[in-house]
Amino acid sequence: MPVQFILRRLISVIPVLFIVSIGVFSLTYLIPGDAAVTLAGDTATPERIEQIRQELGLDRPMLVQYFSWLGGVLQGNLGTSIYANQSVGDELLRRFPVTFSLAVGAMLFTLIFGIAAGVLAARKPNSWVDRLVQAGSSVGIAMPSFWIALILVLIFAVNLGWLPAVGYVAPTVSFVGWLKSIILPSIALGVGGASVVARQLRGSLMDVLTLDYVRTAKARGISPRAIVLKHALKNAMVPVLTVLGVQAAYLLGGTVIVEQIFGIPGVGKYVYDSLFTLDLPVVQGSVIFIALLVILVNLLVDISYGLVNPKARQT
Amino acid sequence: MTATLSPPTIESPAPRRRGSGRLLRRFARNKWGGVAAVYLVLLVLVAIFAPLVAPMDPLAQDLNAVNQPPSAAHWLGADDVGRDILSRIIYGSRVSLIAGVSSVLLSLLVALPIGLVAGYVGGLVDTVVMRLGDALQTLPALVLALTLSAVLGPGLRNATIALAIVFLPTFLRLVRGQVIAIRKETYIEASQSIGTPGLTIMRKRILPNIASPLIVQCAVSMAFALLAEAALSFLGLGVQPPEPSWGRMLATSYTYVYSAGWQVFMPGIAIVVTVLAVTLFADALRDSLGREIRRA
Amino acid sequence: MSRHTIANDTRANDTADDEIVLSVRNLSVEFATGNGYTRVVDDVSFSLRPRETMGIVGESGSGKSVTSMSIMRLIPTPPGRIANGEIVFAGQDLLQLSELEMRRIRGDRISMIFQEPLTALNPAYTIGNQLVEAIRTHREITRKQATERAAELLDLVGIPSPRQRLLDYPHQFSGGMLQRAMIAGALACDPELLIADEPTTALDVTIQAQILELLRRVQEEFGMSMLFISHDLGVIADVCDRVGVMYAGQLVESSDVFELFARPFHPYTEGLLRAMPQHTAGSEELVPIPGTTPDLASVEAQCRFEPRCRHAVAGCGETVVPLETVGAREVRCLRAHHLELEGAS
Amino acid sequence: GTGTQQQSTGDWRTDADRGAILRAGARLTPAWVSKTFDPLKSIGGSDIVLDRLIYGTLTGKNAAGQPTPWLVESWSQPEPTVLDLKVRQGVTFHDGSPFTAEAVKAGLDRNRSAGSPYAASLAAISSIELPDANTVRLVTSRPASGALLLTLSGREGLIPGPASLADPDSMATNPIGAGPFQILEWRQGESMKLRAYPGYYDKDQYLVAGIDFVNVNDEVSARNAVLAGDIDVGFVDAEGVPALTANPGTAVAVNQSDAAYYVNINLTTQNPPLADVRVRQAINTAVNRDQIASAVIGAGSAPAWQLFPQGYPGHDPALEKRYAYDPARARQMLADAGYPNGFDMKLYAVSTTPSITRTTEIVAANLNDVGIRTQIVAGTSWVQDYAIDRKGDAAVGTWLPRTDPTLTFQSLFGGVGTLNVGKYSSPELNGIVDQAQGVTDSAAADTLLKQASGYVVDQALEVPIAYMPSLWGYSQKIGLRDGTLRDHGNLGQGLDFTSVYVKR
Amino acid sequence: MTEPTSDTLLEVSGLTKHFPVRGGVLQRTKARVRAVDGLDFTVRRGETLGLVGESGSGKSTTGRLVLRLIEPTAGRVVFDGVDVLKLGRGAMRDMRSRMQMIFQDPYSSLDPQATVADSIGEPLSVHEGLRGAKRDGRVVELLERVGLKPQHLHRYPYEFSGGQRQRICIARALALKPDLLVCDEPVSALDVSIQAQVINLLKSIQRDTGISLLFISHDLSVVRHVSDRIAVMYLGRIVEIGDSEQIYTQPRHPYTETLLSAIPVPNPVTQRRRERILLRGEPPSPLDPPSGCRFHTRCQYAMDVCAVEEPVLAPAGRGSSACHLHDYGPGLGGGTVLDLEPTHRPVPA
Ligand SMILES: Nc1ncnc2c1ncn2[C@@H]1O[C@H](COP(=O)(O)OP(=O)(O)OP(=O)(O)O)[C@@H](O)[C@H]1O
Ligand SMILES: Nc1ncnc2c1ncn2[C@@H]1O[C@H](COP(=O)(O)OP(=O)(O)OP(=O)(O)O)[C@@H](O)[C@H]1O
Ligand SMILES: [Mg+2]
Ligand SMILES: [Mg+2]
Repeated sequence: MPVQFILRRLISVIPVLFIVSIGVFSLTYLIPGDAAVTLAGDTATPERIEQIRQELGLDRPMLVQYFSWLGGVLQGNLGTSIYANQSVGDELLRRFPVTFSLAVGAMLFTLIFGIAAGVLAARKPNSWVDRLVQAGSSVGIAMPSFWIALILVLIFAVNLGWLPAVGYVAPTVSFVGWLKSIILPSIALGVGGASVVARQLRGSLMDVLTLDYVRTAKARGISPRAIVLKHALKNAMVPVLTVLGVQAAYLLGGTVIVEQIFGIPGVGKYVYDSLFTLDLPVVQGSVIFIALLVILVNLLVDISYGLVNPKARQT
Repeated sequence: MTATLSPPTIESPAPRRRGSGRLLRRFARNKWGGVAAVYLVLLVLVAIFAPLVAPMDPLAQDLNAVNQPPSAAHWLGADDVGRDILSRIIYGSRVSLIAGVSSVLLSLLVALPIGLVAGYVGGLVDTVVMRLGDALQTLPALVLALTLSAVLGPGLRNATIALAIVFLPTFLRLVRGQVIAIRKETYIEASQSIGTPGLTIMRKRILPNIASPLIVQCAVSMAFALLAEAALSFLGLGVQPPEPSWGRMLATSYTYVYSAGWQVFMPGIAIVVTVLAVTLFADALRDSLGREIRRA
Repeated sequence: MSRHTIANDTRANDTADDEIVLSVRNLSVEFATGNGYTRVVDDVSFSLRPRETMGIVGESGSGKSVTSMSIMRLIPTPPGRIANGEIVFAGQDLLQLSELEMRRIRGDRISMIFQEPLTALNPAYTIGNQLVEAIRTHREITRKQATERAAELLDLVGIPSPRQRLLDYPHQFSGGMLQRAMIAGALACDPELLIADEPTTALDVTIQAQILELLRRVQEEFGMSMLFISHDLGVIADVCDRVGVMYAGQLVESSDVFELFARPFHPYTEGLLRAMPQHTAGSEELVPIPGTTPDLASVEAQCRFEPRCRHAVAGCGETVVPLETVGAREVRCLRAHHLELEGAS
Repeated sequence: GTGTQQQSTGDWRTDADRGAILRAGARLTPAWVSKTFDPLKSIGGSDIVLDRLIYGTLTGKNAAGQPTPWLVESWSQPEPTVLDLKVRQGVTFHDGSPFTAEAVKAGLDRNRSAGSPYAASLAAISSIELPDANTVRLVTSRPASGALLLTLSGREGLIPGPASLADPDSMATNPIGAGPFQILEWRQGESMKLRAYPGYYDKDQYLVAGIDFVNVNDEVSARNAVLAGDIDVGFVDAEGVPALTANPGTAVAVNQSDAAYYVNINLTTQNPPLADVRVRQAINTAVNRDQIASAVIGAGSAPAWQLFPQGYPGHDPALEKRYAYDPARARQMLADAGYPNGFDMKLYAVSTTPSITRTTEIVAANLNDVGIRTQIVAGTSWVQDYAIDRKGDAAVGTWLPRTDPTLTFQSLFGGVGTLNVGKYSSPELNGIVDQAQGVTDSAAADTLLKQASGYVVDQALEVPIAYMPSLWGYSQKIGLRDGTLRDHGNLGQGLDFTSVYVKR
Repeated sequence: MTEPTSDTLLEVSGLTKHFPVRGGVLQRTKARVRAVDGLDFTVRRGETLGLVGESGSGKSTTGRLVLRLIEPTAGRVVFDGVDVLKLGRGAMRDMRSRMQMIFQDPYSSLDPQATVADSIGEPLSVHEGLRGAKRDGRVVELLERVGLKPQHLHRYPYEFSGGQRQRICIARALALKPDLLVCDEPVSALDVSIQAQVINLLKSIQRDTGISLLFISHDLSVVRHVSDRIAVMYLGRIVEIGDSEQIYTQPRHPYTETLLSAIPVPNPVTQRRRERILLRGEPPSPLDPPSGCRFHTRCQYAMDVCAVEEPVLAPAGRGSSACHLHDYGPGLGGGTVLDLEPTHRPVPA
């Protein structure tokens, strides 16, 4: 039963999240130095720094800090940014749509190009299309996303001037502006995923196309097109879904670097900035947040297994 | 030769080739795998003999040649403090290889025994190990690597450790998954029915049979390590200046996309080609090993 | 000997045009292997009359499936290719048809069922969906009508409460029911010929008996011809009118089923019969065929059974052996005329 | 700073689109700007840029480094320890309440209160009196110098309105100042929209109806944004100059700034050689300033030989080229100091910004050349590692002089201060600085400041490297009021928005 | 059922294995697969006991339980007077050398990465500590015993055909000269011609060594050929056990009769004359076996009592049968089911 299945998955998330929270907290605790130093400015005396530490509660024992933080997290309070003096949770929610735009853009790119290329390649193995897809996807996987970003900026923003080089426009402000602002970063993020999906889909499609039920479909006179698009694709998507789950996590990681390059105020940039300013509540909050996102994506993947695989729906 | 028959007719001399000979021949059949292997061997040689291969000292600054485009003196141009880019790319291969190889080995060293035991013994051990792995995997690799590097401090060694930790869940899962799959094979049951002790089964029956996918995964992870090292260096958490690393070179060149655009390409191409080679190598390896498994 | 041949050729020609549903002539199929092509089906000829069940029996790898797949033109190309031969169905050579024309025949005039019912149906779609698709591929009727027909078909093959069962996924069916559903799909368009490739091998004997019964019944009802492939001589003896025995890619013998079992012409057929446990009483030794089947990549044109043949004499392994017509039977053995072989007890 | 790139523009009176919104790039991430605009929380580099537009400052500062009137109309010094500020008439806060001497006193008292980040820089003020309705009298503990007026052109001179002071938390979203602009919309890390305050006293001081700040992370992003037309003006780096000048729609303004690259030295005995003045002098001699300035920092840069640039109080021409680049001599000096084989040291880079990294790499190479084996540490929390934990021997960074030059000496070499890693303190230098703080006469003060500068150079307490140019990329849609694009001198203090308008 | 005597090698009683099926939100056991549900049988020295039954009837599970490769839910396994289930780790390991197993799939029962010498040598090195040439010497002897050649010693499994692999497995099982060999469908994956080779090999080994065989197969004709006695399983229970020839010619349980009738005889003349009994419906799930007699849902002779009362294995002829027909209804009284006239057959409930 799907509801039971989802419930079970949700419950299994709890220990994972707990471990993550401990891990994240102790990791950030281990980061040398703290925000008090940076906050105090360059004229600060050690006494002043100590005072700020006390104000921020950074001088308490780690366990005390952890449980007070966890208590907050459980009540939906991810703490307050040391610099910006704002709720980390609010800020994350405000930034989430930005990163979400990017992630969806990149996912769309991944899916559309990945699936199209995978299907084209698998339909005619060893044809020039297949070779092109194979070569293209190999290179696509090998290219670091930040390098793609640099080159895209060079071509489309600087030389051609078609798309902005930096910045993010909210869709509520200007839809076209929003679209323009996420195209390049989405592509930079999506190329790797599209390549992985294309390769995976090509492989699994070719595997599926050798399976018995495809032979059955052929023996029933069903057209090759329907065989690939109806019979094979749905089943070949099972391993692709796994890959997509991994890619989604990978993509969220990639936003750190791509948002940095494109100056996009999303969650990834929030993490990056906070790591360098040692804004620990932000680091902790946003890393937990990202972990939650990844878990959510995996949950979605698990549920979508049920869509393509009726067997999974039952158990 | 006429039909190959089973006893009593078989008389063909039994070739006592261990798997590797067959493997090599099959590997060589894959054209791109071969090219990749040759490239990687060359790369390793170049990295080892960098002082002999590099035309210049990678650290020698020539402030008169700052951001000089490719020329007879500097084949790939000079960087922002006038260092020879070619020489730096050559020396940079050391960093990439060290980061790639050692992070994977380190991770494997930890994951292999744990995964073997978790997969073979199952039960609580397995649950605990897998939950830890799950938790580690909920963090995107780059975020995890970034956070770990921030904790450990920048530098090649720490970046390598961070990457090794990032790889842990992947290897754990792979080893455990493979062990569980192989544990179901009849030949394991056969060994158990003989009374072979668990440790011996793990060592002599399971380990050799999970080696192939593991080797392939190592190659795949190595490709990822190359990319991740570049990303960390790009973000300033990798190798410390003035040591050359491809990621760092790219980060530096980012500043000069307008005035010295070629600088963006050189280290980028080095990364892409090397990652590509490792990936193709892994593919070819998977294919040749795969056949081995399938036929068996 | 040559007289026999001529006489029988004439007989064959008499019936050829209107009496024969399917005629496979000199079919050879090759697969690309590491070095060049390996011929896995070599010069196979047989024909099927209306309402007749022709069995093909042989050990694993003897080329039974490849032969049947060739008739449907489902050999994966590459690596496979039909190197030679004709497959005449209802007066036209299937090998000359375009892919589109061939597709119109598949599932409509020739249907096929397979060995492994669990994998032969798409796990991602309901039984009903797949039946409806099978019908609507060849018949221009509405989805509703097709669903109606699908339910009728399920009922026909003996699946209780067919209308609900249409909504089930393959994994909700047992092996026997799946094979019934497969048969329903194969009957969807009232085919002239049903090819059954080891349809009961994966099933328990009790289920096998049900399925064989079902096949016999629907063949009667639909008036089809059937090409029935099996490695089990017992099953062949049960359902076939005529039988062809394959060994290492070649048809070594074909004959009326009673004659074949009563008195095999080929030593291999004899060997198979003698190796069956039913052949002997419990205490007696079975009589195996020594050795194993040859590696097709390295067989040559001479008799392929010679290394394992207890009747082989000097010279057997050196001459190319043609398929020879002896009365209404055919055999591929140099010594066929000299051997008095043992049949089923 | 002075604009070096001139542009032939028309007359702003006819050309300027007074209803236009200017789009400017700025760093708006939490590291650079705090969420609240409470002056006491103004710590990020971009805060002052926004604060100044919202609050205005009591005084201004001109290109020559001299104080100019702003919200304070004029000043006088009836006694050496008394400074009378005349509050400008007709100025109102954004809520309409008048900008009064009382409000100024309240603001200043808050700014100099204990716990305020400006307590030190306003320490000279012993009390504030209100002799009449329009005058704020600052009574100082020492004779007041011009430096105090300059100080009031910085964060110390930000005066929130009484309504804001009554509820400091409200300054997070609704700061009430007397400055030319009000906040329309604020998205941290993303954008800040300012709109002209209709009640601002001088209609012609600012020529735009509003400023939309867009976040740009760094010089490269800013340059790209200018090139792509996303913003009209933004800070760029030397590498951006060729692209911006080559592009027909954009230009670059190069201003000199007071900021400089320098090597901060950990003056403890942790690494004994560094405690030896001869070694420090050798280090100074080993660094190739000219090359760094020209080849590495590029346009608008000049080698630095002392703390303050030319034109800044305390700059002494005589100190120029004191330690001219001479590796052979440096090696000799090291040998003389007893280190013929050099020694090891750890050099921190304060950020991963390309120019810092580059400078660090060259300095390290220079030092290696003379036998000082230098290991670079970058990309770490240098404040913690270097400044707090004192793990390193030196750090390459940028130095932004305080508005009051004496404070510069105090924070760098006055015994406290984070950047005074070794907590160095010299009675001689302290004496000179104390004296300078008490001198009213600016000429006398300058002499003392020069003396202090000289002491720092003599003792080689740091290694000044090069002055940073302040580079602005801007779109040709922008008109320049006097043909120059001015900024507020110190790097990161922002553009002087009075100098620009949007062309019709 | 035969009473245990001194020449009883293996005595199994009440052997039961229920596999838990987890489900629900908390992954609690929500059902149990009753794979094996209370088996009693014995194997004498030198005898072959055949175990037949349809797929899923619990044959393999029984084999594993006997060798203690899985722990039973209940029951006793006494091997040569020793209660196997009570043995500690070390004693169990020693015991393993006395009972060995060969498996159905010759392709997966050999480690693809191990040479023939390694595979066959494994029991020798584990139990006798043999290494190197000494071990190889013994392996060669074994190879020759199963009809392979010394030069096969260092080859890998993929170089062998299915029949040859099965020979290697037999060699491995014989290495320690066990008293009992459990053969789990050893020939099901092989072609007829090869099947006969392997069966003959097993029989000749039994003749030479006096080893006991527990021969598992779904093919009643193969089982009949090799076995002295046969046990017929249905849904985890033995429905009939007895002398091989008697089971074949005079079945005393309707299921045995059905099974026999379903096996096609390779002779068209006889095959087409035989009476066929077609089972009704589908095999029930071992998760929820039918009440009373487990076969009653498909039995053509089923009576009311069959759905209620579970028949026990009671002596019938030279064996035992668990069927109510022997005491209820027409009352066969231990006679063969074949004696039932179709017209006299009771109407199924
Ligand atoms: N796709 C393929 N590629 C290469 N070789 C193939 C392929 N399909 C079949 N063959 C080869 O053709 C030969 C005949 O195979 P076929 O499947 O017809 O045997 P079969 O008689 O049906 O055997 P079985 O009883 O195992 O089904 C075998 O040697 C097989 O290896
Ligand atoms: N490890 C297991 N976990 C859960 N269920 C199991 C397990 N092993 C076997 N079963 C179930 O126990 C029942 C009996 O299985 P077993 O393998 O003993 O049957 P079998 O008679 O050997 O069948 P086959 O002829 O298919 O080999 C089956 O329903 C099977 O699904
Ligand atoms: Mg087949
Ligand atoms: Mg079994």
